[in-house]
Amino acid sequence: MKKLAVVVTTPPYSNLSVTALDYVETALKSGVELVGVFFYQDGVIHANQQVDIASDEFQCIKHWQALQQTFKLPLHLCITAAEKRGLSDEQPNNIHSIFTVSGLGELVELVNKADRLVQF
Amino acid sequence: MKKLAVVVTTPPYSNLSVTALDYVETALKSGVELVGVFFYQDGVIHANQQVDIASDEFQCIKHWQALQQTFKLPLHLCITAAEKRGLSDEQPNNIHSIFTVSGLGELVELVNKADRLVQF
Amino acid sequence: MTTLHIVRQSAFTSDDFAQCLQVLRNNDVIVFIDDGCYNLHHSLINTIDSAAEIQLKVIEKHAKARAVTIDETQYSVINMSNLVELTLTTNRVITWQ
Amino acid sequence: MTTLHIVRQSAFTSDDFAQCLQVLRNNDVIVFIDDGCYNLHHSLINTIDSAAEIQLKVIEKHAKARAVTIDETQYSVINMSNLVELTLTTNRVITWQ
Amino acid sequence: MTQPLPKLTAILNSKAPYSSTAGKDALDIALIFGSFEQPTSLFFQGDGVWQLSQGQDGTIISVKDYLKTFAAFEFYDLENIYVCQQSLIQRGLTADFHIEQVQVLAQKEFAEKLAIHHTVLRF
Amino acid sequence: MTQPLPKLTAILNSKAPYSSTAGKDALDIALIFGSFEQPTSLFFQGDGVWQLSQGQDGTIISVKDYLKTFAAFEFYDLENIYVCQQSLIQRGLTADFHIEQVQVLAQKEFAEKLAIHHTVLRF
Repeated sequence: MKKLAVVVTTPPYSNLSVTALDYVETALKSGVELVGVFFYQDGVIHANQQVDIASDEFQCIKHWQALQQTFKLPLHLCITAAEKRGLSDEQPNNIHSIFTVSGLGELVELVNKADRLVQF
Repeated sequence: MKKLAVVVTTPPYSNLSVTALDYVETALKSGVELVGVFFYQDGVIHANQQVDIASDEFQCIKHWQALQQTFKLPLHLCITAAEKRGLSDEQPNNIHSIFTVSGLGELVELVNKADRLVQF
Repeated sequence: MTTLHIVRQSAFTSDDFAQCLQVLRNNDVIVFIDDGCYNLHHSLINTIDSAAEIQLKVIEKHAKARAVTIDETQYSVINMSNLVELTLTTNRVITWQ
Repeated sequence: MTTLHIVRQSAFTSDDFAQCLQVLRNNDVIVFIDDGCYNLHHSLINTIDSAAEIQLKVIEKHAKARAVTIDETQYSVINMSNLVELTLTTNRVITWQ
Repeated sequence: MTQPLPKLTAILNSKAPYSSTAGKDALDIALIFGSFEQPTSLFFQGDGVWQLSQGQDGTIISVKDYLKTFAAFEFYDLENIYVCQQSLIQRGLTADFHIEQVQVLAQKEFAEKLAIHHTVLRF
Repeated sequence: MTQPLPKLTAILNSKAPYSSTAGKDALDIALIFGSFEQPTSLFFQGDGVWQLSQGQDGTIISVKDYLKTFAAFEFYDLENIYVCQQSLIQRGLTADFHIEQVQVLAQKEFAEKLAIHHTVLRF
């Protein structure tokens, strides 16, 4: 069975990120192995714990959390991109706990582990 | 003398924001009255205290701080746009102290006070 | 050896789709998703060489949400599961966004 | 009653400059700044009616940083102070970005 | 000294809905300006004209559909709604909108209407 | 079972420098892939070709000039650098680049070269 890796570059307040989530969820539910999701560029804003999307709008992060827990899906956060956008893994740490703080070396790993990489 | 208002919609890690700053600084230094700067859309990321731009890159926020202090320049932060992007004026408050937390009503004020509004 | 091209932006606003067309090869697959759905009626579509046997597909709900009509003689209508399958059955993916 | 058009994006990538040209009126001023400097040699420039007496200006350092050459018979070279002045001497500003 | 006339504000919409926050950000400004009784006009050009298309349904793609709020324009005295005819034609669209009182203007009229406004914000 | 060949990665650059982080983000990936000895090629298309123009100087507009780092490509074994000829022609640019060993490819060759890569990241 082929393995997938996904890169997310769009922010949580864009519907483009809903599409990325939809793709990942559909892949997982149909039994495809996902070696990991790498959050880069504005995608890193997903990991900011203080992001407050109006309660009647789509809550991206809750859906990522459910996927992470149900499927043990690794969610990698590029820390360099994150720091530029106000996220920090030092005190006060504001990175959501479902994310693994990573560097671009992790993207090399994902590319090597996966048969296909899809960028969103 | 005519009065100016400025809207900033671009994030601190874009050179487009350096242009906005350059424009504001040039206006102030030539004696033009600036009634205020309104940070909207991705412009609000400027106000995130935890933004960490590499020390050898342009430090937008230090320059805004200098202008705010030297010229008593009001820097308004649209809180609705800010909350979507992980800023919060509740504890833990992560908004830089040089910004005034505002709503879109403030933009109405600026439009009325200013003879010209320039969007960046 | 085919490439899956995922087109996400309107060609009326940006030149991403035009760039996609520059690297298109025989038997490649194009899937229009998100704002890429606005391209279904763009004139650039007509520049695709019919001899190249390019497959043109669109995610139905993305077009429907935008009230973009789909000419099913020209485009095949797919869902997200089909896109996942296409990712695995083609040889590489390029996202134009 | 003139409008100052501040053009910040490349017309090769996006249609902002094309939209600007749609609303251009006689005696308006266009200033190319940031990635708008890439438009100095874009063919859309030639679609501007010379009878409309449009002023075309460019911020010198923005073009220079990008290694974009300026034909000074066609464009007047300005600095940021000039842009501030133009903001005050025209009647409104539209930023195309 | 006479009281200055209220300043006319134009909000120029250039982005399609959904993929960016631009349309919603522009709408929020329009409603605030309306509620402060500031005379405000809405312009739709380029891919911004998609915001007016009849038959859209963002809920299919999990968007809380801000376009429905356009129905409140009249309540907020936002009665000047202009769309660029050329942008419609380029996209093969007809004047079939999900709100009333949209005025389709040819390029020259669209430009002239925009130029009576004092402040222009573009999203 | 034989050891699989190392996967070829292509990084496709489509944005001009400075206004967005895209060029720098792509460069960071290229250098990391290079340092991990992953065979990686760089492609420049559309406004991405501006990244290669000779004579640019970001310091004039307060940019820390990441383009200078392109000189390190050879050190990182990033030796496959391709630029789309049609994109150059559209912009009136000649093959005058600030780094060596850039290969200008006609449209068909550019497409074919891209298609030998296993993974394509586009910025």
